[in-house]
Amino acid sequence: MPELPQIVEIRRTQKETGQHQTYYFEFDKAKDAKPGQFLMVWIPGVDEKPISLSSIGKEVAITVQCKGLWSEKLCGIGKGLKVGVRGPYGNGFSTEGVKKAIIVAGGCGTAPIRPLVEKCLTEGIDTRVVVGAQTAEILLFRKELEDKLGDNLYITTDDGSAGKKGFTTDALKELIGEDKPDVVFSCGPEVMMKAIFDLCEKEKVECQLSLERYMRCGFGICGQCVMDDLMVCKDGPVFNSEQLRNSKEFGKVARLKSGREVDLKEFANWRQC
Amino acid sequence: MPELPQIVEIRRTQKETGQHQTYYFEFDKAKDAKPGQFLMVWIPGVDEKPISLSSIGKEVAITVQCKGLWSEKLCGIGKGLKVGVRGPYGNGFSTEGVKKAIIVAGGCGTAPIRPLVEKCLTEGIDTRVVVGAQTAEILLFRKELEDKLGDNLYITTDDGSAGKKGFTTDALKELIGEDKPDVVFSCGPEVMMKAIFDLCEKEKVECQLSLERYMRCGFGICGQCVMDDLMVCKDGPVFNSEQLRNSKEFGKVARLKSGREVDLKEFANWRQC
Amino acid sequence: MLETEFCGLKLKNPTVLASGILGTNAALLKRVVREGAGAVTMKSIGPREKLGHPNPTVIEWEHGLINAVGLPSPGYQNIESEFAELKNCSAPIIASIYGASVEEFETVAEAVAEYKPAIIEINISCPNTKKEGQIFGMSPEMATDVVSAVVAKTGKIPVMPKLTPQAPKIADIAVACEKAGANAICAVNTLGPGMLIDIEARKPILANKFGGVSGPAIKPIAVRCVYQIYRAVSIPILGMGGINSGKDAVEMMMAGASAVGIGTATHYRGIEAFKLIADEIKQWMKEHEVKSVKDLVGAAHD
Amino acid sequence: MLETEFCGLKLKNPTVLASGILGTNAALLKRVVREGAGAVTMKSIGPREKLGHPNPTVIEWEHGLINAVGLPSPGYQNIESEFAELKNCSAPIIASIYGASVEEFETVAEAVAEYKPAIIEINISCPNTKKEGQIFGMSPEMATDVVSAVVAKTGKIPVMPKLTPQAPKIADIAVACEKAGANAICAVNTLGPGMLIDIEARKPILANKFGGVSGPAIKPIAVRCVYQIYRAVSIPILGMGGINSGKDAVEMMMAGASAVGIGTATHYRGIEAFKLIADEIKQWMKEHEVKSVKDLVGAAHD
Ligand SMILES: Cc1cc2nc3c(=O)[nH]c(=O)nc-3n(C[C@H](O)[C@H](O)[C@H](O)COP(=O)(O)OP(=O)(O)OC[C@H]3O[C@@H](n4cnc5c(N)ncnc54)[C@H](O)[C@@H]3O)c2cc1C
Ligand SMILES: Cc1cc2nc3c(=O)[nH]c(=O)nc-3n(C[C@H](O)[C@H](O)[C@H](O)COP(=O)(O)OP(=O)(O)OC[C@H]3O[C@@H](n4cnc5c(N)ncnc54)[C@H](O)[C@@H]3O)c2cc1C
Ligand SMILES: Cc1cc2nc3c(=O)[nH]c(=O)nc-3n(C[C@H](O)[C@H](O)[C@H](O)COP(=O)(O)O)c2cc1C
Ligand SMILES: Cc1cc2nc3c(=O)[nH]c(=O)nc-3n(C[C@H](O)[C@H](O)[C@H](O)COP(=O)(O)O)c2cc1C
Ligand code: FES
Ligand code: FES
Repeated sequence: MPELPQIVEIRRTQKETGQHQTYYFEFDKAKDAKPGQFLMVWIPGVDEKPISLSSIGKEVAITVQCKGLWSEKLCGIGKGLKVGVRGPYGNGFSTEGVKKAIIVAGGCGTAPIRPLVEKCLTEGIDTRVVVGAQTAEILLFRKELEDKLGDNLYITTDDGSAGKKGFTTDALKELIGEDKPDVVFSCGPEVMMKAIFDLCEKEKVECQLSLERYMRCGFGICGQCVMDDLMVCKDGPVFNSEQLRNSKEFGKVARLKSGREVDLKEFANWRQC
Repeated sequence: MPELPQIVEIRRTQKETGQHQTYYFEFDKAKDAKPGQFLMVWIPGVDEKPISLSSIGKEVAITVQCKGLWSEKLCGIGKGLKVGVRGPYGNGFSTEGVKKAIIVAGGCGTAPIRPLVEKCLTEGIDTRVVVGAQTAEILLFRKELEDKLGDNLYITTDDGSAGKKGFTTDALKELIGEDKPDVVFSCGPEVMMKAIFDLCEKEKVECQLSLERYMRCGFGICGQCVMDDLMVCKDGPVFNSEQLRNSKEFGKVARLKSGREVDLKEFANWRQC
Repeated sequence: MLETEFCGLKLKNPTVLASGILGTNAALLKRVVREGAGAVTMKSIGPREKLGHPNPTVIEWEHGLINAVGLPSPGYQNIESEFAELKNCSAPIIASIYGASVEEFETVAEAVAEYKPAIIEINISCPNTKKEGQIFGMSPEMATDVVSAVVAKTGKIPVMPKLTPQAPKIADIAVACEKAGANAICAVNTLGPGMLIDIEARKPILANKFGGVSGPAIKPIAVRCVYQIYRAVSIPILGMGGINSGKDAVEMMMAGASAVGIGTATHYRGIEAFKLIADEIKQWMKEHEVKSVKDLVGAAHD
Repeated sequence: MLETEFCGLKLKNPTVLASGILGTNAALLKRVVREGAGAVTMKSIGPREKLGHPNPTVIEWEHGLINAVGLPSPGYQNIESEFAELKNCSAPIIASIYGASVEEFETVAEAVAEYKPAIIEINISCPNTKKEGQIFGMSPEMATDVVSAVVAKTGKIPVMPKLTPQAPKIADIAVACEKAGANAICAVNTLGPGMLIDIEARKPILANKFGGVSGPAIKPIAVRCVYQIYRAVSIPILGMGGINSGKDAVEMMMAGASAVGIGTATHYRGIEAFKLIADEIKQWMKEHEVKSVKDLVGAAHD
């Protein structure tokens, strides 16, 4: 039970895009994790970060964008690097009772979507998936998702370099129009989450959206990741429509390391992921 | 596992002699204890003492001589008194492989002998029992032992007021002469233990003797109850012939509260039980 | 049965959320009240915006937590909205403050007093920061300086210094605080600091290396502190450190606490810890025919 | 692989019996050596015969032990026979001494030095006695007084003050000791004092009310102390407090301990704890291709 970091060695890495890499390692505690759950990943001497599981099983994986101190250390060393992991934390996506789903992934948010797609397909859920990125080069898991989903994969890029030009929300709107799903699952930048939420509300479709806040403990005690009266690390990171409907902070404000509330733009700039 | 005292209430008491009383209470941890094991019995605000179990089962009991601060508090209040108990501690007597036994009890030492007699009879062991005391009035469990043992009970008193006049060792010598047992079990003052040991050595009979030292922890860490390189609380209080044979201290010296080694007479005076 | 009074405040039960646990915003504090807390303490507020330490900052080990969150705070300048939202809270709000000098404590106290919290807790006991905290709780003289300065700025709002179990003689500190005008004592903050080393990484786990120890491991130390303080002062004590069950709470009250702080237990037992612990206290009181929690306070003293 | 050196002594492995655990007589100390200890510490010896505190004196709670044995001792006048019997012991013998004044420490040190123990440990850190112990370990000045006085009486025998984790700045105490002539530092003694209250009895459990906390609960505090001392002094450290496994021992060595004391673990793992822990250290070293325990000492420091 104690949540001490367990040191694991990165067994292999997979370059996904010019900016993203996947790191595989064994971590028994996470072998039955739910898609959407995350680990706290400690690089000794550097930092510790919450990172979604991008693959679940005997071997698990995380997929990280190289962009800052911590992730560049990870990129830089890669295979053989020893990191301390604790978790899995958070609630994860719930597929209970779902027969028909649309999954929408944006940027880094595609990481937790990978095992979710896997799960939906295994459970025989009718699954359509939208994956978006700014440009083709940084589209995650394209080949793998194409193989698995065929016609059920819809790609969007901001610049039209792959799939349809435009936002994931445009694609989602069309798909809902064609055939209403039981639920929309999504992970991506919070502005995108907000747009998806608004769309789902309008279309009267339930959604489960994965959000991000700065975290410290990861297990619901320090209060750092608070959104309204919810702890994103423990009550989330996946929230359902009802929770989001009642939220005053979703899509609007978030807290910096100091706990100071700032509007989402400022938070996103600081976060810049 | 933590050895915190558990508060139990004395359910009933039984006056055994003018000096001894038995106290019954429930203490689940001791319900399967071995005869010869003991409890640390704490009277809050008074003291904590090692006391042998004189009855084992759903209800357990201790039998105590009223003689000092602690035991007089116990006598004085009796039923309804709340005491803190921890244990059972120590090794207890071992009846493994025993077919024929002689049990010798002296004074207070009759307390742990009571459940031992019970056990031997239950296991179908051919059991002869010698019980001794200074005088008839302070002979423990006489009626009960007579009922259970009939002709196999041999009583001795120093003054001849009950049974045969003389020491328990005199009776033991006779019984060994009649029919050699596999083992002699005994508990009583250490001078008596020494005499029994010497006799058994001479007669080439194995013995298991229960000894007493001043105790603190009761579970083998503080070193207070040391005899040679043995901890009486954990390695004992029951020792076999081989252990006693190798002992330099048995029957000779013991340690006061300070840890100062004194000869047995001085220890016995201090102890005066 | 569980209703009690602390420092003139009515509490529906003696459980109080400890500072730095979940207390980052008004909404979550109110949720803790809904979950059963008799009162709640906000995360300690500092003299300016402060980021706290880098991660890892909070780690669970076998016998409790160790943390070096490092007193992150938006600063007293940025908390008006939280206080505004807390106005209609059904339980008393304790505001916790810290500083790195007597002047800083004064400044924060004066600003926070404007928002009229039920009590102002003075955190002179954080073991994981260099300049703030613990140092002021280690000597009666420094504690006196901070407490008198704060008392002078807070008007009628009761003031409650929070002490460190690391103090050489905690009862002397408490006495000094009482003399300096404190209306209650909060005891104790996290123990230590302590350190965990990951032997595979060959490094201390916390980025700050040192962190305060809380939870079950520290209960005997916390109980001793409260026991000693109770004999030394006549103001009420908010006792905390390792309380994880109703029985732990009863033990702390018997040592002398008028109310009990709950921190780490919210990890072990969930946010519902307050209701669970309050129910367990009630259950124990019923079984032992104790009519009021007030009858438990100090019961272990001769 | 496990052989090491401490303060000029050869140890077959770095595990050392802590003072006050089983160390009452020569025979039991020798048994501990047979059970695998690299060195053994005798129970602290005082200036006169002392009975210690009444029972209960040692209690196991959920996360360790709490004890108020109260430094019982036959007094230095009554220990000649034990030393005589220890002459042929195959491992180094550490004699621990205490006093209630500088003069008492001097007297005991002088007498004990006659028996030529491998090291004399100066216990200035017992938290469960009024006059003896802890007080001398709380300020650099008092520690200096005791250590210099002892050093002046003990000739070539290395001297090792044993420090309390309760010290406000333990590294300062260690530095003062080093300057006063100490040859090693022992850190730490039991934590606290702490207190356990039995809520049914409504009384502290220990007859002395207050007792020192040992075992798993105190490990993070002990590790922090050793880490801080290691940075401050250049004499070797005997690290102890909550070591229950080979991994704990490795952690303590990485913090800076040259050898590790084992106390409470003899309860959890039996008297064979020494062999078990030494084997576990060896196993870990093999798995991590560490050639000598010396390579572990201080490994967690940058
Ligand atoms: C539940 C959850 C799941 C996540 N999953 C992934 C994932 O699968 N892949 C991925 O690449 N990233 C993920 N992240 C983001 C990740 O935790 C890191 O923030 C990201 O990797 C940046 O780290 P860095 O060292 O590269 O940047 P840094 O140099 O450390 O940070 C860049 C800037 O962002 C700030 N920052 C760092 N971490 C956070 C944070 N968690 N929240 C807010 N601000 C922060 C820093 O203070 C700095 O200003 C997830 C976050 C959460 C909360
Ligand atoms: C394993 C074991 C089993 C025991 N079983 C029983 C039993 O079944 N019935 C029984 O009546 N007694 C038993 N005793 C003895 C018991 O522990 C007490 O010593 C005895 O009851 C006297 O306590 P008191 O308060 O009446 O006397 P006190 O007033 O406390 O003591 C009288 C004198 O004896 C000294 N003393 C007290 N306890 C001890 C001790 N344990 N060893 C040495 N000196 C001591 C005191 O310091 C004092 O000088 C047993 C002891 C041991 C070690
Ligand atoms: C993660 C964490 C953060 C804390 N932050 C603060 C704080 O900001 N101010 C403060 O006075 N105490 C703080 N504390 C100390 C707690 O309020 C409490 O005194 C301590 O944890 C002991 O209680 P517990 O064992 O119930 O947790 C913090 C404790 C933890 C575990
Ligand atoms: C029952 C007991 C008795 C002790 N007696 C002494 C003592 O006489 N002198 C001393 O210096 N330390 C004494 N200590 C402290 C230990 O030597 C050791 O420093 C402490 O217990 C921490 O180590 P541990 O967690 O491995 O037990 C005692 C500890 C216990 C548990
Ligand atoms: S990160 Fe600590 S509560 Fe969520
Ligand atoms: S009483 Fe402590 S070792 Fe036996």
